Parts: sequence; structure tokens; C-alpha cells
Amino acid sequence: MGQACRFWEVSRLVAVLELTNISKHFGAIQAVNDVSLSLLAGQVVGLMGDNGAGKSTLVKMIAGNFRPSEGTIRLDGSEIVMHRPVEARQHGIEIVHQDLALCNNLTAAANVFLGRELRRGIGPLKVLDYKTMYRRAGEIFRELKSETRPRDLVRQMSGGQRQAVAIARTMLSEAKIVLMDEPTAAISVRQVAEVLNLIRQLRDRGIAVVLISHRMPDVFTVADRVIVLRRGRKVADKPIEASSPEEVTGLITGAIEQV
Amino acid sequence: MGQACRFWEVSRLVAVLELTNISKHFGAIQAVNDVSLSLLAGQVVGLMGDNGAGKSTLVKMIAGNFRPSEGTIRLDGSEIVMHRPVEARQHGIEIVHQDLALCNNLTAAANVFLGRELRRGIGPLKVLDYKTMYRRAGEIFRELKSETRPRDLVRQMSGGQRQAVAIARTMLSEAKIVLMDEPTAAISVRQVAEVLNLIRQLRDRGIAVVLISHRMPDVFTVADRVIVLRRGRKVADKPIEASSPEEVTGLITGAIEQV
Amino acid sequence: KKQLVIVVKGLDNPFFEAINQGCQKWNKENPDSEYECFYTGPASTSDEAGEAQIVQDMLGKADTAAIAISPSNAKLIAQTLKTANPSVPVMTLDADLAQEDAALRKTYLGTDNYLMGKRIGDYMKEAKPDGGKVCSIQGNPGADNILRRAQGWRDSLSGKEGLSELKGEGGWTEVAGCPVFTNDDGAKGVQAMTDILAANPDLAGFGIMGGWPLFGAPQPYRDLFKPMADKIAKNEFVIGAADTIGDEVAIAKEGLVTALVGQRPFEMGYKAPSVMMDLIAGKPVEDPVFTGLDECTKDTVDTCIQK
Amino acid sequence: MAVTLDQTIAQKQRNWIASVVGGQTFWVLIAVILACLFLSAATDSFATAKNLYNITRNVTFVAIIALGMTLVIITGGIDLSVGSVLCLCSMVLAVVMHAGYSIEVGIAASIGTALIIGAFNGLLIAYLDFPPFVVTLGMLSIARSLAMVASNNTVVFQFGPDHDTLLALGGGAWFLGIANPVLYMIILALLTGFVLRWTRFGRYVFAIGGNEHAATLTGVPVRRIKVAVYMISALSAGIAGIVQTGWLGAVTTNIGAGMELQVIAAAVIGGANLAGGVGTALGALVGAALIEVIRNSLGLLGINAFWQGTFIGGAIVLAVLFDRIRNFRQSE
Amino acid sequence: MAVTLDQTIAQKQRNWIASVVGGQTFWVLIAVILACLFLSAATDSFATAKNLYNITRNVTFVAIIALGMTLVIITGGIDLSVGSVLCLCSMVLAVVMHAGYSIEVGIAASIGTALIIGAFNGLLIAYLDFPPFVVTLGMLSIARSLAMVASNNTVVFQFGPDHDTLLALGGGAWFLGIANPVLYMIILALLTGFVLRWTRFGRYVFAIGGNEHAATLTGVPVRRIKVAVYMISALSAGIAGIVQTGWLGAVTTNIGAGMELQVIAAAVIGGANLAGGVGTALGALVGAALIEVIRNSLGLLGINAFWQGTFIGGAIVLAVLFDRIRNFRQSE
Ligand SMILES: Nc1ncnc2c1ncn2[C@@H]1O[C@H](COP(=O)(O)OP(=O)(O)OP(=O)(O)O)[C@@H](O)[C@H]1O
Ligand SMILES: Nc1ncnc2c1ncn2[C@@H]1O[C@H](COP(=O)(O)OP(=O)(O)OP(=O)(O)O)[C@@H](O)[C@H]1O
Ligand SMILES: [Mg+2]
Ligand SMILES: [Mg+2]
Repeated sequence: MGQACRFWEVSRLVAVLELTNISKHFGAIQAVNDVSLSLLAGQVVGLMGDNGAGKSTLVKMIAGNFRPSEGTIRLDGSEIVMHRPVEARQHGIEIVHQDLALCNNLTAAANVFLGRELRRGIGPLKVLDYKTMYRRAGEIFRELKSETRPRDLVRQMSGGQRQAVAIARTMLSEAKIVLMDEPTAAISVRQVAEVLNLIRQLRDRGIAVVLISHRMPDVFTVADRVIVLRRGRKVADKPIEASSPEEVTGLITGAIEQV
Repeated sequence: MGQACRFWEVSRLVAVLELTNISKHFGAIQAVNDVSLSLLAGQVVGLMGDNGAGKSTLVKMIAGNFRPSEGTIRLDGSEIVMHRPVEARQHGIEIVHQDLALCNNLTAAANVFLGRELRRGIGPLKVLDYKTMYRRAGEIFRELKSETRPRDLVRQMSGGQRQAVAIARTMLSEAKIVLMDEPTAAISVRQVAEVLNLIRQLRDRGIAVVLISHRMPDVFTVADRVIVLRRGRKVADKPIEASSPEEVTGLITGAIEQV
Repeated sequence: KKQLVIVVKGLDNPFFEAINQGCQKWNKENPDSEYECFYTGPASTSDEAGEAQIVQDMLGKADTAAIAISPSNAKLIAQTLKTANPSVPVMTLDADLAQEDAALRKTYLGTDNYLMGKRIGDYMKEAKPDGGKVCSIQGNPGADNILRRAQGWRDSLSGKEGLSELKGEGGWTEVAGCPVFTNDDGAKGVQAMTDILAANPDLAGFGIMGGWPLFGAPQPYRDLFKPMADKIAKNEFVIGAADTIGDEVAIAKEGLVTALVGQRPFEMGYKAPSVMMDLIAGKPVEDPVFTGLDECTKDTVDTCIQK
Repeated sequence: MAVTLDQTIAQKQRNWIASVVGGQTFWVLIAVILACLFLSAATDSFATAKNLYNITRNVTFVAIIALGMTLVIITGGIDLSVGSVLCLCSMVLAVVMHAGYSIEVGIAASIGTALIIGAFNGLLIAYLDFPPFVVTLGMLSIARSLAMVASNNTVVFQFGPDHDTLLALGGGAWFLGIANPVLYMIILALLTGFVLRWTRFGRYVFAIGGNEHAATLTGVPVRRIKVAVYMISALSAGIAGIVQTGWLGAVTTNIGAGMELQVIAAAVIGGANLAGGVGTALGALVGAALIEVIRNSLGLLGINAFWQGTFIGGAIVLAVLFDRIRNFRQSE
Repeated sequence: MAVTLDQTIAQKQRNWIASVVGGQTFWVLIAVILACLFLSAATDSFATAKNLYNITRNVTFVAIIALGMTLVIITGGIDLSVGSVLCLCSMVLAVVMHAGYSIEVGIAASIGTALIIGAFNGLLIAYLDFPPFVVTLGMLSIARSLAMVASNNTVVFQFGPDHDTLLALGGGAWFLGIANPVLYMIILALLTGFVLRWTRFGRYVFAIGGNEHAATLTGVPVRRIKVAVYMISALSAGIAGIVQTGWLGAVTTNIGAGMELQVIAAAVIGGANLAGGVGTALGALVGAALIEVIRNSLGLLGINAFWQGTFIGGAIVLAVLFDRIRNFRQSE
């Protein structure tokens, strides 16, 4: 609790990312509705909500996959408009997608580096640097304590290994913000502990982390703050120590209206 | 605890399903290795294990999706050999698959009834009975307290609704055994509670339930017995009250060898 | 046995099958010859490169004693022959090489396509001297023999040489949408003729340069022209058509076509082996050797086909 | 809350009007109708009884095969052999009848041939997991070659004792002056539509196309259904072959050449999705109709023969454009 | 434990021998070699310098296009327009040179045409989400029609001042007596292989075929890559057209008809998977070679012309059989 407090205080100093009145609709569906929030360096935010509440849509907007229908995104105080995921990465925003976004026909290393392959060579003639990519990917898997072979095809991998590959992507560069969309959904207790550990490590490096999860214990173990969405609207945003699993459950289901 | 004990006692009387020395290998991969276990009427068994431990493979053999490489399956005391999933269903074995096994281009009702469509008509000329199927599916969704519209396409549904469709399948007929392969992985707290409730209802009707999950709290809330697989072998099989989350975690990761 | 090879444009055409019949008849009649007639070609008439490849294969084969080719792309076969520089005698059959490549083959055996088109035109002109609106039905857009027939046909109708479209010369005008390329598909041919006729009720006739609509779709052809049988009999509407294959002669007998001008593919296939043997033996051979034309009108149907 | 849940469950996201208007079939149908209206206004010769008779009849052969092809496409497969199968079946019918057998024997032999070929395709695809493209491409070559062997590559135009029956079958107009092939097409389309919507078989066809793995897991007899689907496709080609033989009155070994692409185009334009899971019987008809109307109009409007291909190709692309634009708007 | 983890991470599930032997390409290559050995033994005329020269040259046109097609197939698309594009590009080259321009101008015009067509296909497919089958089927029709328009449907066989240069380009043998087209094919295959294995572009092509959605999410410029891929496919058809023109010495509006299916067959036989994500440059060559060896052998063995289609079709199916049997065993 004391630790959580420490970060809460730090956070007031540095708002890495600020969303103001963000909305997103798909045709008639209002997926995210007038949400404002700010992410603070070195703070883990648990983002919770029912299925279809708009969690994935919200983080996808931050990651540059969707453009908001309305509202502004501010990074380090200045407004940014992102057209492509690459731009978000250039701004130091990394995401682990809910469906992992893996290409089954590529190796683990190729998936980790997808979209930002390392190359070597002189002048305009650059070729893929397989060796370095395998090495770096191996290092990251070792750091994650995951038995994942960089040279193997993702097709043949177990759920936990696939998850490791998706998470490894976020560790390629020094990110400012890491968004994790249900990183622990299909993995075993062992890897869950690793992922939560990893999140703590990120936090300790001063990175802002958003953790989407349906697993109450995960969020309450690792998050400093919890945000709850219901039907696209933000219904709660408070320090974790000021809340409780029961309250959050009530907020998610609608038993509690708003706090 | 008292309740769990009650079922434990009942169970000794009726062993619905018995697996003896079941193994399964895919080419060189030994997915399940010499596993024996018995399911008892009115008992919930939590099946746990690391990713790739062989849980899904084991239940798929019970559900008639794979044939065991070795070993025998006994239902109500007599040996059965199943070639197709339909046969398992005829024996009263239902399964919720890990990947849900849904056809996105069909409606929720069509998915619920897939493989056992209701038909009406006289003699050989039988047509699909849409009306009854919609009605029955609606009833089941109501029972599950899920906001799922039987007439809508599964493509457009949220994770929770998809899960509801997959679970609804098991409730079409009076099953003896229901196998659930991670039914709570991607769904929100609200639906998790519903699913756990449902499992209790099944148990109270005297149905044997196998619940595969990586979520320790779920298993410890609802299961009467816990079985742990590691690398295809059974390393534990004990009443839940004789175990603890810590022990199970140790068994899954290999920190504890066998109990 | 040594082989006298016949390479045709494509196996999918009954016309070439008649050549094959001739070839087989020759084989049957000459069982003791040291040669045999061997018939081959690409699966589809439109596969020009395929034909060239088969020609190469055959020239590369040790058994080949002589070769007769029906080039679907004359320039291409000429090029092939130039590079292959064959040691066995080469002749053309049914269709010839271009004038300037004539030296590449010893002789040409087959129809005079230009004359054939001209005869079709002659019949039409004779039946309807004042002319009118016409449309020509052609086969594959790249087929040289058809293009030559069309040229003969236009020259005959217009009385001039080398026109690529009739615009009133000799009284004849080609309507919009013509010529029609049917890609050797009978049904398509009749369908197109139906459309053209609907669009131009005052049409005076069709010049059909390949017999596909008649022998490939005889029944729809009959359905289309039966109501006009009177007009055809009175030469108010004239149809000149190529070939005498399949049901065509019967159609002529019913008075649904003004005149048929047919080739003699069987004769080509039957004669080709003898010509090739002459070439092998070094005997002098005429160049070209024309097989005749069978010309049928309603009145001559019973006698017009050379047996 | 209980009321809300009940209400929700009773709801349907899209009512039937929305789902009709939402489909590509609808837009292509609109395109066909617009084209017909335009042609009626622009030319005297389009909206005549005779021209309509011809158009409707011309459409049938592609449309009938497109019905079978639609089933194949819904399962996520493809059948390139239909043109050649049409040829082979026509040839078997012709040769058998020419040899003096009755029309019943001829049709039975022809249908039998189609079913054997379809079963061969289907078995390789379903049980040995061959790619449909490869198997049916091989069959495209094989079936035409067998047609040549069967007929000795000649034109067959005399069909023995039942010659006239056959011609009447394909060329007559027994009912209200509608060409017989059109009647067959309508009956087959109704049958296909019925099977797809109202039978378990049809349901399974969609399920396989939607998610073959899921279908297998839930106990759908995936392999048997797939074999059946390829048999139906070959059968539809066989039926089209028989009818076409009756109409043409002659069979050559090049009939149906290149037809496979036309048939697939008809099915796809009508809304079938080559990725599987989507398609309707009506769509097959509408797609075939669009292609035929364009072809017909080029003749009536007197378009230069060289340019006709450009128009046909352009129209094929345009047919899908409507649907695309609608989708595009919606997703943005 | 730390050691074990490190060891695991350093491992590779299949070494390169296993993955070579595991691929369909390998088995088809074996089939080609076996067929060649058999033909050398069974006939005098197969293993002659001249026949080998011919075979290798004949293979090139399909093989060159199959290289481009392989890229398209890897992304999960298909390009039916290649035969017509070959025709149009040949025709543009021929017409331009016939009009008196130099060969450089002719080739530039021809390549430019190919790129425009490819870009058109690609833009519709990538940006408007058209089904590739429909767009390229439309283009099949359009491109051939434009070739007719460009040439007025005549045969062009005089190529102006640079006539002889063009013929030498396509028909000569400048290096070790190997036909020039073969040299081009080898160079293009090496280039394609290099691009697929060693460049970011190649990596993206595979990623799109593996999971287009994932590729988009991770920031792969999916649309631009797709456009590029269809441009490359059209370009390969254009190059094949130019080389073929030089070899043939004449262009008609017929050339390349039906070639699309041959090319796709070659790519698929060589191991490309129409579902996307799998394919190699070597596979395209091997697939094309198998088809050509079979074709050549039928003539040399004196097989009856009617039966040839059956053999070719059978061989196409058999080519995949090896791979299937291996897979089948493994999964059981
Ligand atoms: N690309 C899209 N097009 C149309 N609708 C979409 C799209 N993506 C999401 N939606 C809709 O937006 C709403 C919010 O979806 P979202 O995926 O953000 O929910 P979520 O909170 O992540 O749910 P879950 O816990 O199931 O992942 C849902 O109703 C969904 O159907
Ligand atoms: N159809 C198959 N073919 C080959 N190998 C398979 C197949 N299905 C499973 N396996 C392998 O068998 C092993 C056990 O897999 P299984 O799916 O049973 O694990 P699990 O315990 O369900 O894991 P998870 O928690 O990730 O779902 C794994 O190594 C997996 O790769
Ligand atoms: Mg989500
Ligand atoms: Mg599992």
C-alpha cells in the first residue's frame, strides 16, 4: 500500500498521456463515449469492464490502430494525431493485442520484430539481420523466463509461448507507455506470475502501463489505479487502495452506477 | 466444506466415467501419457496444468474428437470406443471447446444446435425447425442470464456472448458429463460468476463436470476435486479441501514433483 | 516405324479430326509401309506457343521422317523452323506460312483460304447484287486463315482489294458491332447473330467465315433462321457460310443458308503422307497443292460433297 | 432487468429488409434491373419478347452450373473442372444416344459420369486433403481429354431414335412460352435455395465454410458433406450439359471451354465469397444474368468487337463496386 | 534450470534439412528428376542437347510469371489477368517498335503498361477491398480487349529498326549455349528468392499472407505491399511477354490465352498455398518444369493426342499426392 502511494504521488508530477473527451463509434455502435483519462509515468492502471465495454477500442486508439471519432490525445503535453501504428511506436507507445496479432507462418523472432525488422548492409542495399534478431529475441525470452525458441514457427506454439511472443514485442525499444490487452487470459499460473512481474519491472523503470484484464486478483495485485468502463463510458477512476474487488464488480455489472 | 464432503461421499458410489492408462501422441509429441482417472456423478473436477500440459487433448479424447493411442475409456462400467463426436454426445458427454468452435457466419441458435439440428416434417422430408430452435436457444440464454440474441450472427458478438453460445450447447440434452475447456478465459467477472453458478447447477443435477481453468480462484470456488497434469502425466488427484492454491501452483510449475 | 508427323492447330476442333481420319485411313491402307502417319497438336486451338513447342519436340524426335504443320501463328512457326533448322522435310497443311517465309517449307497442301472467302462473297453477291447491310462472323481473333477468308469475302463483295471494312463499297456496309469473334464457340456465334439481327432489323445478310454457328449449334441456328426461310429462298436475306461439317449440309438442304463453301480436310489428311513420302524421296512436288472446295447450295446438296 | 433480458433475447439485430439490402446480391440485382431499363429505353430491340426469350435462355447454362458452384464456394472450395465436365457429360449423352440407346439410358450415363467425376474430386479433397484448386484443375484437363477419347473428337449431331425428344427437351418451350432451360433453371434454383435454407445439409455446408475446424469438432460429417458438394457441382455441370446438348443439337469437344471462370464470376458477382461461408442460390442467378445482359447489350448497342472485352471486364468489376462502396462507408 | 532455458532458446525445432525435405517443393523436384531419368532411359530423343535446350526455354515463360504469381499467392491473393497482360504487353512492344521506335522505347512502354495494370488491380484490391478474383478476372477480359484495340487485331511481325535486336534478345543464346530466356528466368528467380528471404518487403509479404489483420495491427504497410505485389505480378507477365515476343518473332491477340491457370498450377504444384503465407521462388520454377517435362514427354513417347490431357491432369494431381501422403502419415 505504501508503495502504491509512492507512485500515486510521483504520478501527479508526470502525466505522460492525456485523453480528453475521446469517443469512437463504428457506424451506429458507440464503442467509446466521451472518455477522459491520463496515464502517469511509473503507474500501472487496471482497465476493467464487461465484454464489449470498449476497453480494446480505447487502447487501440492510444496505439494508433483507430483514430478517435472525437476528442484529443496529448503526449507529454502536446497534442498528437496518429495515422498508423508505427507512429504510436515512434512516440514510445507499445501494445499487446488481445488476439495477440501473430502470423502463424513466421518464426517467433520474425513475429517479435514484425514491422521493425533489423537490417544490416551498406547504403540502400539492406538485408534482414537474422542473426541479431534471433539473438535479441532470445534475450527477451530469457528475460521473460519463457521457454520460447526464436527460430520456431509460431504455428506450433502453446498459448503461453504465443503470449510471450506478443509481450516480447513491447520490450524491443524503451517504451514510455505499454498497453496490455488481456495478456493473462489463456496462460497458466506460472506465466501469469511472470507477466505480473514483468509489469512491475516496467513500472519500476518509470513506464506507464495499462493492464486490461477480467481477472480481479491480477489487477488488485499489480495495479496502482483502476479504471472501469461500462458501455463505453468511464464510470470509475480511483487509486486501487481506495477501491475493492466488490466495488469494481458492482461497477462492471452496473449494480453500482458511478463513483 | 461440508457440501464438498457430501459429494465426495456420493461419488464413491457412482463412477460415471473411468479412464485407464490413457495415452495420446501426435507424431513424436507425447501429449498425454498414461493417465488414469474416474469422474463421479455430481462431482466437479478442476483440471489444471501448464500450457501444453495436455489438458485439452485429454478432454478431447473423452469427447470423441481424438481416439486415444493407448488405454481404455469406460462409461458406466462398460468399455466404449468412440469414432466421432456425435457418439460421445449420444453417450451423454458434452464439451465446451477451448476455442469455442463457433461458425462466425451462422446465428447463435444455429451454432448452439450445430450437429443436432431440430427438424420437423413428415416422413423423409424434414426441414429445419427454425422456430423451435430459436425458442429453445432463447430459453437457454435466459437460463444463463446472458444477453445473447439467438437470431444474431456470432461474428458480431462479444467474447462473453460467444462463450455463452458455446456453453449453451452443453445444455441441449440431459448430459451425464460436461467437459469445460477454459470456459472463463476471456469473459468478464459478471459472466464468470454466471458460469460458476451454472457449473454448480449441473453438479446439483448429478452431472459430472470437468473444469479446465488457469484461474485458481475459480477452481477453488467450485471444484470438489483437483487433478493436475504436468507434461502429459497426472501428478495430483485429490479432494480440493485436501489441497491449497500454493500446492497446486507448485505442482503445475514442477516445484512439487508429485503428490 | 518412321513417322510422318502432322501437327495441327488444336485438338479441340472437329475440322482437324477430319484430317486425322484421313491420316488414319492412310495408315490402314498402307500397313506395310515403313512409315506411319502420326497426328498431334496442342489441346486448344488458341495455344499458339504450345503448337510451336510441339513442333520443336517432333523435330527433335529421332523417329520423325517428315512433318506437316498447320500453323495457327504463321510467323511463330516460321521463327521456330528457322531456329530448329530441321533436317527432315517440312510442309504446311491447311494453313500456310507467310509469303516471305515460303522457303522454310517445301510445299503447302490445303485450301486456298482467300479463294474460299471470295467464293462465299461471290455467292452472296450473286444472290443479292444490290448489296445491303452485312455482318461477318469470325472465329478466333488471331486466326490468320479466317482473316484471309474475310479479306477474300470483302474483296468479292466490294470489287476492290484490301479493304478492312466495308462502308458502302459495292453496295455493302458492315454494321456496328461487326465483325463478331466467336472464339470458335457455336453457341456464342448464334447468340451474337441473334443480337445483331435484333439490333439491325434491316440486315441483308451474314458472311460466316468459320462454320461454328452451323455445326456447333445447329438447332439454335435453325430456330433463328426458320422464320426467315422465305426471305432466304427469295434472296432477300443471304447467308454465305464456310465448311460442310456435321449438320451443315442438312441445314443447306432445309434452305436456311444461301451457300456453303467447304474445305476437304479428309483429303488433306489422306494426301499429306504421300506428299511427305515424295518429299523424303526427293521427288519434285508442286507448290502449292490445293485441295478443292466443296460448294453447296440448296439445290446441289446431294451432290456437292466430294466423296 | 428480467424483462430487458427477455426483450434482448427476442430481438434481432437486423431485420430481414436490412439483411436483404445489406447483401451484394441485392445491389447486383439493382444493377441488372437498371441495365435492363436503360437498354429498353436506348434500343427498340431489347424489350422484345424474342430478345427476352433469348436472354433468359442464354443465361441458364452458366446459371445452372453456378448453383452447384455456389455450394462449393460456400464450403470454401472451388471447382475449375465444370466446363470440361459439361463437355464430357454432353459427349457421353451424345455418344450413347448416337449408338442407338434411348434418351433415358443416355441421360443416366451422362449423370453417372458427372457423379463419378464429382466423387473423385470430392474424395481427394475431403479425405486426402488435396487443395481443391489443384484437383479440379487436373480434372479440367482430364475430363476434356476423356471427351475427345469418347467421341473420337468428332461432331456428334445425330442422337439416334430419341433425337427429337432430346431437342425438344433443350430447345422447346412447354410452359407459357418460357424456354425449357429457363424452367429447369428456376426449378433447380428453388431446390438449391430450399436445400441451403431449410435442410440440415445446407446448414452444414455453411458451417464448413464458416469454420471447418469447428464443424469437425461439433460432429458435422465434414468429409461426407464435402464429397457431396463436389458431386453436386459436377452434377449441375452434367445437367447443364444435357440441356445444352438438347438446345444446340450438336456436341463438339470444345463446348464449355473457359466456362469455369464465367461460372465462378457469376457466383462471386452474385455475392458468394471465395473465402467460404457466404452465398445464395439467387445470387448465382443474378450474377449469371448480369453477365448475359452485358453481353447481349454490346451486340444490341453495336459496340466495336475489339472493345467488348473491356466492357465485360469493366462491368464485372463495377458489379462489385456498389457493394464495396457501401461497405467502405459503413466501416469508416 | 537457467542452463535449460538458455539451451531451449538456442534450439530450433527443425533443422534446415528437415524443413527442405518437409516441403512440397522438394517432392516435386524429386518427381521432376525421376521423370527426366525415366525419359532419358526410355527415349533416345529426350536427353539430347537440342531437346534439353527446348525444354528449358519452353519452361521459362510460365516460370517467370509464376515467380510474380507466387508473391501474389503468398499474400493470399490470386491474379487471373497474367495471360492477358502478357498479350497486351507483347502487343504494346510490337506496335511501338513497328511504328519505328527503338527497342528501349518499346520495352519502356511495355513495362509501363504492365505496371499501370498491376497498380490498377492492386489499388482496387488493397484500398477498396475488392476480391482479387473478381478484379483480375475483369482485367483478364479488359487487357486482351485492349490488345485487340492496340493492334487492330492484326499479326505484328515486323519490329522496325531494332527488329534483330529484339529477336536476339528472346531467341539467342549468349552464354554457354543456354537460351537467353533461361538466363532471364534464373536471374529473376534468384532475385525473387533474395527478396523473399532477405528483405523487409519479403517478410511483409509473408506476414500479410499469414495474418493480414495482425500485419495491419503491427504497422506493416499492408495496402502498399499489396499494390506492389500485384504490380510485380503484372510486371513479371510483361517481362515474359517481351521475352516471348523476341522468341516468337510475331504477336497475335491470342498469345497467353489460358495461361493464368497454367501459371497458378505451376506455383501451387511448387508448394505455394492459395490460402496464403507459403511459397518459394524455387517452387515456381520446379512446378513449371514439371508441367513442361510432362508435356514434352507425351510427344516423345508418342502418346495418343486425345489422351494427353488425361496424363497432364493426372500428373498435376499426382504431383501433390507425394506431399499429401507424407502429411497424412504424420498426422495419423
Ligand atoms: N472494428 C469494429 N467494427 C465494428 N464494431 C466494433 C469494432 N471493434 C469493436 N466493435 C464494437 O465495439 C464495442 C466495444 O468493443 P471492444 O472490443 O472495445 O470491447 P472490450 O471491452 O474489449 O470487450 P472484451 O472484454 O470482450 O474484449 C463492441 O460492441 C464491439 O462489437
Ligand atoms: N492436433 C495436434 N497435432 C499435433 N500436436 C498437438 C495437437 N494438439 C495438441 N498438440 C500438442 O500436444 C500438447 C498438449 O496440447 P494441449 O492443447 O492438450 O495442451 P493444454 O494443456 O490444453 O494447453 P493450454 O493451457 O495452452 O490450452 C502440446 O504440445 C501441443 O502442441
Ligand atoms: Mg477486448
Ligand atoms: Mg487447452
